[in-house]
Amino acid sequence: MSEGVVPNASVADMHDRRLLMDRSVSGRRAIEMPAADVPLAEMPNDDLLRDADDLQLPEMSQLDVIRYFTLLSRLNFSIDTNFYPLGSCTMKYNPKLNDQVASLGGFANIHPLQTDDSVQGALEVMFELQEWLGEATALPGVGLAPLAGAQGEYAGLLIARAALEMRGESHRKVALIPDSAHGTNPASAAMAGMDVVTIKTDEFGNVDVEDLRAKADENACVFMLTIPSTLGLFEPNIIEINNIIHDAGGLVYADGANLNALLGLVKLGDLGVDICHSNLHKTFSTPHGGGGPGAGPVMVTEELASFLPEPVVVKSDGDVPSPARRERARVRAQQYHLTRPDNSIGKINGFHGSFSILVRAYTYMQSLGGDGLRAVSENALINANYIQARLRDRFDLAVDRLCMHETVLSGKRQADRGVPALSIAKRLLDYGIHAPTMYFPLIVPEALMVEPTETESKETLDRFVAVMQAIDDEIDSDPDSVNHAPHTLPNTRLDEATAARRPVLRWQAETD
Amino acid sequence: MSEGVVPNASVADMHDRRLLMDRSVSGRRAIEMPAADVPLAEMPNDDLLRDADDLQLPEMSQLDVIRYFTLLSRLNFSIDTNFYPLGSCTMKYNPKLNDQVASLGGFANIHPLQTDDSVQGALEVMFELQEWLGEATALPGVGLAPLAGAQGEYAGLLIARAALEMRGESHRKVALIPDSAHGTNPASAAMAGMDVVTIKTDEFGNVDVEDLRAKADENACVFMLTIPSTLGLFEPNIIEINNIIHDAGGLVYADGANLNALLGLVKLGDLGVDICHSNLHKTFSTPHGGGGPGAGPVMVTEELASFLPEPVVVKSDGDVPSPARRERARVRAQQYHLTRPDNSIGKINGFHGSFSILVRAYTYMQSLGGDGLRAVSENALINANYIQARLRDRFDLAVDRLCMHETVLSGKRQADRGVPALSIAKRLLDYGIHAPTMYFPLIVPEALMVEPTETESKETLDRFVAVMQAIDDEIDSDPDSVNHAPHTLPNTRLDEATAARRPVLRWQAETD
Amino acid sequence: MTSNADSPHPFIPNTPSERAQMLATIGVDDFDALITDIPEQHRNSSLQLPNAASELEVATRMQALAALNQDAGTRPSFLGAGAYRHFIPSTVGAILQRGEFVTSYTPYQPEAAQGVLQSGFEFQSAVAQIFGMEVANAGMYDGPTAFAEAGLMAARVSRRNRILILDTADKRLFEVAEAYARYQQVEIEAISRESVLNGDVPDDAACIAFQSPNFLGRIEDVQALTDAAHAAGALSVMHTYPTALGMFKSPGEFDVDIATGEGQPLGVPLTFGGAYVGLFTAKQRFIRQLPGRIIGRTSDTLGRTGYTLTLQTREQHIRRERATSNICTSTQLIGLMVAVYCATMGPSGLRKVAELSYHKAHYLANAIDALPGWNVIRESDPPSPSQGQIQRGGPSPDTFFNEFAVECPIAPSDVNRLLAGRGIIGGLDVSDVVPYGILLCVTEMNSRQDIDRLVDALSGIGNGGVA
Amino acid sequence: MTSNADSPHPFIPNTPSERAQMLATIGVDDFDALITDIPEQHRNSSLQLPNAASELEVATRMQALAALNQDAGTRPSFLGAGAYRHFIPSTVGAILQRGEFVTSYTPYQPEAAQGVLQSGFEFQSAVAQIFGMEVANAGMYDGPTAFAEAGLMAARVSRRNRILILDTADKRLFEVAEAYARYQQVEIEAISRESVLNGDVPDDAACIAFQSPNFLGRIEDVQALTDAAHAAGALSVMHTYPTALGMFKSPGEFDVDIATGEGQPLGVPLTFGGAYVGLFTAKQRFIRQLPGRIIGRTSDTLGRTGYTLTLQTREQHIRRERATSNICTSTQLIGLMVAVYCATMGPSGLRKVAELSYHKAHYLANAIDALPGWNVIRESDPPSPSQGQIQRGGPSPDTFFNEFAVECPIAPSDVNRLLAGRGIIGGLDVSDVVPYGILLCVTEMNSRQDIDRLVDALSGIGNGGVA
Ligand SMILES: Cc1ncc(COP(=O)(O)O)c(C=O)c1O
Ligand SMILES: Cc1ncc(COP(=O)(O)O)c(C=O)c1O
Repeated sequence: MSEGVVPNASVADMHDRRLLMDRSVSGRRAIEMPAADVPLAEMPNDDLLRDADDLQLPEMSQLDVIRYFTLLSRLNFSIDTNFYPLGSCTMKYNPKLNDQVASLGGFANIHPLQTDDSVQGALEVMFELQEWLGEATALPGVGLAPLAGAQGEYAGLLIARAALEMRGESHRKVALIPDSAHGTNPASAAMAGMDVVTIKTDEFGNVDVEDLRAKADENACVFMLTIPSTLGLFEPNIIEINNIIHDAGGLVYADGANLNALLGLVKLGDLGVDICHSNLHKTFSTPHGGGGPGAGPVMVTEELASFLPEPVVVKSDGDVPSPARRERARVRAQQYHLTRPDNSIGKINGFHGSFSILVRAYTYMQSLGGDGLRAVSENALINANYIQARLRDRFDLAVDRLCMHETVLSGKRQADRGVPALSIAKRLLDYGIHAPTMYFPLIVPEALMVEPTETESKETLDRFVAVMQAIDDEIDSDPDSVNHAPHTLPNTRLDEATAARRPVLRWQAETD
Repeated sequence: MSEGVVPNASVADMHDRRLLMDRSVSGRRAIEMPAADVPLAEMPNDDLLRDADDLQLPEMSQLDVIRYFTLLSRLNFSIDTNFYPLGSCTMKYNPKLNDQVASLGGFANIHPLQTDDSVQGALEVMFELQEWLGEATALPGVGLAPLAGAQGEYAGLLIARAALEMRGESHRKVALIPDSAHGTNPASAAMAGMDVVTIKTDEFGNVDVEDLRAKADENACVFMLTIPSTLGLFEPNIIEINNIIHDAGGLVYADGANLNALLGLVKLGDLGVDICHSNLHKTFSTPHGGGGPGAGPVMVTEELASFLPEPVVVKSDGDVPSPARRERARVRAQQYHLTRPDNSIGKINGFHGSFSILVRAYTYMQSLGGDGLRAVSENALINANYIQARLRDRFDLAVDRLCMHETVLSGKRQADRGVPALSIAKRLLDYGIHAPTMYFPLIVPEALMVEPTETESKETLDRFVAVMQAIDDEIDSDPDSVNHAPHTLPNTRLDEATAARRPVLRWQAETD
Repeated sequence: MTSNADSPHPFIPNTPSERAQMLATIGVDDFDALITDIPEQHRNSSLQLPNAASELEVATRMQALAALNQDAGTRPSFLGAGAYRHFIPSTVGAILQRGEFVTSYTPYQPEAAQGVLQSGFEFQSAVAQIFGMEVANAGMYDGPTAFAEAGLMAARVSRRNRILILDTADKRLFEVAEAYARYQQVEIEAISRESVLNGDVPDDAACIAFQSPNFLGRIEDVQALTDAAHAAGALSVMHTYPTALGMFKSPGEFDVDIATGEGQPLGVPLTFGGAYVGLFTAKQRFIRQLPGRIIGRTSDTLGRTGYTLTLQTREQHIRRERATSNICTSTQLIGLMVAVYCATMGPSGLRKVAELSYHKAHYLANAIDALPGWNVIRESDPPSPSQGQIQRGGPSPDTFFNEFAVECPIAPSDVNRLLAGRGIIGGLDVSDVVPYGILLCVTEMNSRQDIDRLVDALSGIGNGGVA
Repeated sequence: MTSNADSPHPFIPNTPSERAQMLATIGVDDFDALITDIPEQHRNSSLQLPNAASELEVATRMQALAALNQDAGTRPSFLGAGAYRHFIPSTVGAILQRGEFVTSYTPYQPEAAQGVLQSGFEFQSAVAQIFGMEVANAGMYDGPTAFAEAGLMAARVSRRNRILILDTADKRLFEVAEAYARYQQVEIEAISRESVLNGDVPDDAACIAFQSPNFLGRIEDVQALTDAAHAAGALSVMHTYPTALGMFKSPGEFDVDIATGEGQPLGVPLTFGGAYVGLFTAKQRFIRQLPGRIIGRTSDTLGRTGYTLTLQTREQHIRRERATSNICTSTQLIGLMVAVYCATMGPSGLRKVAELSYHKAHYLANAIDALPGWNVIRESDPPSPSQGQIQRGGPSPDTFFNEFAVECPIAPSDVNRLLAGRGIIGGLDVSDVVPYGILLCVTEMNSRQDIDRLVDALSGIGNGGVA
């Protein structure tokens, strides 16, 4: 067979997987740049200049660049092509309007260091988003700077430490974290110089209140509560828990990654939470982009607002005439300003946050409004409980309770029949359904964490249920095939052990 | 197996093929429209109003609309994903810049009936494109109105008839058309009320000059010459042929669909052509869109320019101050105007042509410039001849000569071994390569018309050659499999006979 | 600066060394050997065009040209008359960006083109539904060419050769029909509503063809016109504005035989008049006379549903000079926009667009009526017949959808110029049809504020302050 | 108008009857039964937010807000200082629109995410190449956080706790590093170039971290700084502007240990400061200390090449409080833009962008030098050390890439205001660092005409005409 010829390959496999540099042909170009329209300056010292040959980047025609990345895109699952019930990730529809709005020249082409008066539209977006996130959480101090959930956590923990320091309690360094928490919680706590103390989860999936009470002592800085928890459960003792923490002199941090379950149903601030973050790339429907960018605004009580990271947008009272206004009659009166809060924890990134993501979230919130956001959470709950109800005869539940926006199944019965959760997840891929989150939370054996979100229809859920049942049947009829899934994707299972043992992290000239 | 569950299906087959109406759920919506912001008017007479239930359109969520059409898109071959050597179609790279330019608000949102002074940028695009197409063909009268090649032909034939009528020769109604011509040529001639007389092609693929001479009589209106011909050959006797026609009192019409072979190498007007059209969606790289829109500007000699279809853009001499200019100092002096040529054949469509396509072609021509356009044709020729040279040992050539921008192979040897050209074409699809044009031109048995275009790389051509060789081998090893190809696409061969015999042309409520 | 003289263009991958290699394989010494068939005296005549420009330069220039146009997306506009500024949902643009749709060819290989074919089938289904007609084809060049081909088809079907077009139709429709029919042994003639409704239809009439809403925006009495056509043994051919069908009865309900329309209002930007898509619908029994491409449903060798071009024997690539039309490349991608638009809008969305346009247009008309010196033309104005001749049960000639003519106190062209000075794109000058007439159009895109701004501007003109 | 009160929102498919059906399957009477765990007194507290708005209304409002901003895409701008207006080829936007990339999650299921993984591997390859470094990770939040994490990583690698940052670096870099290091038992300190080159490096220094081109645009003597760091047993950490590496030697050539940068100039629009992508590169031997995600090559059970996230045991989802960083969601999609940018520009394109920026910036600097009252700051200005202390073979402190500081005759904020009045976005007011200083940046996007317009505007100011 001639080289590069793969007959009878499936369409997905058809094209070769060579990297750009393997396709590069010296002298080709995908772009032309203009000639200089100014006299050339003297070049710097030769010692400083890079050899022309030193820069080995691909040399491709423009068509081949487009074709390469287009084909790569088709190797991927996505919301636009697949049901994606990935627990804790809130993979819901990302409205196309939001992307279109974010690409408007007036948003895409403004420089972060322009003067406030030249970016009033952008500042209005940020200001209103602050207001709306404050309203949604009843935590009115909002900082939009954090670039993802984990950075929101870190900012929140810096705020907690700074506030306690100001109270003269800088010795408080313990972060109490439930064993079901997401890995970023302890990692962020460690970055904030805290000692992590783990709190147990009881048999009902709740925080073990006695364990908490015992550990919430004079060193407690924060309790980090994911609400609903990563088990998809709302903590019924939340008021009591928060009182315990406050009585111990600590602060309550809520990981709001799962806010999609709560909009319009309850506000975190009302429950005694002091600080939380929200993943706009989850609840507020900004696209996940294959792993970001995200945005993880941090929300705090009025008292803590002065500690927020820089910058915060404020609105000037009334109609302060700006110098610019005097000069150019057509400019709106300057109303919004970027500021540094008095006791700010400082800058946690280069500029003002993931502005393009903030624009999307703000657009999304406008499209839904207050009632729509409540409908989001209602239907997220209904969809998750519907799946749980329909699958409970086949799959064990991590905890046998009504759930919130996601349900954690356990594949114990299936594992006993020789097929671990991993294989069930991989087998789903063959049916065009993305795998649920597996083996998380860590406390559930053979966990399969299913979050359908509100944007999926009943037919999609019904098909998911049917597929899960079919796989459960296959475990009896052909467990081997399930254990070797996926069979229909561009790759079968990948050898992750070798990848880590002998890391190849970039293109290399050697052929393999 | 539960309904809707297809295990082990290939990714391409995975999703179901139900139509929108089969997915529709009463009450769902993909869009919200605003409430009226004006007092409601009295509604018209009930007799006029449509029943709410009468309008059966899909009711879908927005995500499901996006997912449906995204998945459909993935069922298709395209330039962005596949090599597409479809003869006569010039399926080359469509630069992304052109699409982006065409979607600029200043082009996408202008109304065709705005006053000339409010659309000077658009008119400048059209004016310059006229100039440039005139230069590329040495036929300086350019009408941009035709919406595709066939409409360009029709416009050109109306011009021919009008010009001859003005000469008092309205009896001339014969269109002389080579047997290798594209179907639109005779069809357009018939629409223009002409009698089609077919001219033979000789054994070298050239126009049979004696046949032409015999038939070019006092009734000859036009000779329609495709140049290069659909055999991919440049007519070496073109000057003689054109003289024959002119001597007979007729006009020479060149079908310029294959202009991709000639840019900078020769200009049609220099050869004595009176009228031609060009498919911008071929030579000038505007995307084909799965079947249009296109644009088929018509180019004519100076003498014929007054017959062009409406509108033509003219540039006013000097700096005529317009009333608008007096009013609003910032408006540029009005320079360009839409006009109706004196003896215009009239309007052949609603407004001014496929403006969004014209913008793309103009952008394309700027990107290439004069030298670049010549490089286009040079490389189109080299690529086609390279394929021909490499495949000539396996496949017969329609005519054994160097070719221009495409080569017509004949699958005679393969047909003798039991595999018709159709099957070779279908088998190529399994290798991710679009089929060549088959069974055209009609005069070549088992024709496979291969046009690689200049935007494909040598590697791509080499892979095509290797695949063709592999298929030729398969014809010996497994002819049956080739005859049942394709095997890897969303559908195997479709029953076209039944489709035509019992036409189902729209969604119907009955399940099948 | 490094010179790129020897490097290939970004759109052309062959490098000089590859070219040399390939020429060697071909067996020629140089490129010139490939073009010896071209007469020597005309070979290599150079193109007097600008040099190649970089993407940055081209983009900059095109942005500058675009900026020279007064963009109806950023200022109020009241122009309609065949091209309409309607809301385009975000889904349309998102799908339109898919390279698989944009860069594919006409689906002659159905197995490799199910995306184009199935979405085209959706287009046909949606268009047939909206028109209430039995079948739709896969699209025509634009509305006027669809109308022109409908007349020709009526002549083929009826074997008669007079195409009568109601004189209330847009003159563009006449003109295009005339250009299409010029040498086809058929006559295009105008006829008045009065004549048709009085039964003055010649017995060699192939069809009565009319536009409703007509050029001045009014709803024609489709039932009466169709009845009159049928009574004379002619076909009823209707050209419509599909958005209006969101609230007005469809041609199918009136037994119209062939109905056409401009697809642009269904999700396609104005784009200076193109590319658009013509909508073409008819009764099922005429399908073998339809022009253009048609997509049909069928099954594959494994019994699975699939789609394919069908009834191709009508078409030029098979029937050549006896084809039903010469159309080949058509407007598939614009049809896709329409399909996505219809799927997104659904029945309630389309209805709401129609109703919003209707109410807002009436709001403007009422406001203009209240302006001294301005006069919304409501009845007995040329070319409408007098009210007395309208049949019972039919619509009043004053029923309009979202367009109406207004008699101005000064020349309409001056009105438009004054409006332009206030950042408003005015209406169409129709003083050739209605003395001092301007045709104003309102859609859901015109906010009340925009409309009030227009009224305010007109009131200034009405006071005789300017002329 | 039909009311849609009962219809679901476009983003929520469940209809009222489906909801009822699903609640019945769940076995509850109504929705409220699902949320009984929420404390009753706080349940259902309503959201005081505006009502849902239609797409048309939202789009209109957002267009209006966008139009309030002075768009650096439509007027000349001379702002840089960490965010740069470079040319973005059309390929970037075209690929960025692919829903498969935009709407996928972090590739935890590699078999279903080869598109994201392979393109991420391309990103790593291109970044490593540009930096001349052995490895790159899959991207960080932004440049400054990458720099901050580089300092922390240097501390981990060296087991030392003083991160010394050269005082010529942007203060944003200091600030972010300080916020990242606050409770991590490391010290962030500024150090002068003088001290480093004199060997005054404390022996518990984890690294010498510096920015080159530095905040004022000048090229640091990377070799000398790196040698000094190594001499003290510290790491050399460099933060750079990747476009500069199109013409200037890479950190790898100077044996830098960790090099970071802001990825924005490589194909990402300014977007008011985000989302951007941080570039993070290092020597191979440090890979197990890298923060962030890393994509590796491997093979599947059939021996075919594929890609997967690797070295995940460094990460928070496995190592939790002992992770190398808390980063989880990162900036994959922006990394994709960089990957497409690099594939499109290739070596010659990137070099040309650098060279154009260099030549144009020098053209502006020369023109300003000629203006009375204006003074391009060239040497012995704070915080640069005096020329005498520069080592032989190193660059002159006057070598700048495409940014430079200028001493203005009036307050820089007034300069910017006056420029704004002429439709020009001026430079960054750096009067806190350089008295009367403004930092001007020029890229290939500034035409000569734009530059001349700026010079002309400045010359008016220089003449003392305004203040
Ligand atoms: C519960 C929870 N907390 C925190 C995070 C971290 O958010 P991010 O990935 O945006 O940093 C996640 C996201 O994966 C999460 O699911
Ligand atoms: C040789 C030739 N002539 C004419 C045409 C008709 O052009 P269009 O499809 O644009 O109407 C074509 C296109 O298929 C063609 O290949």
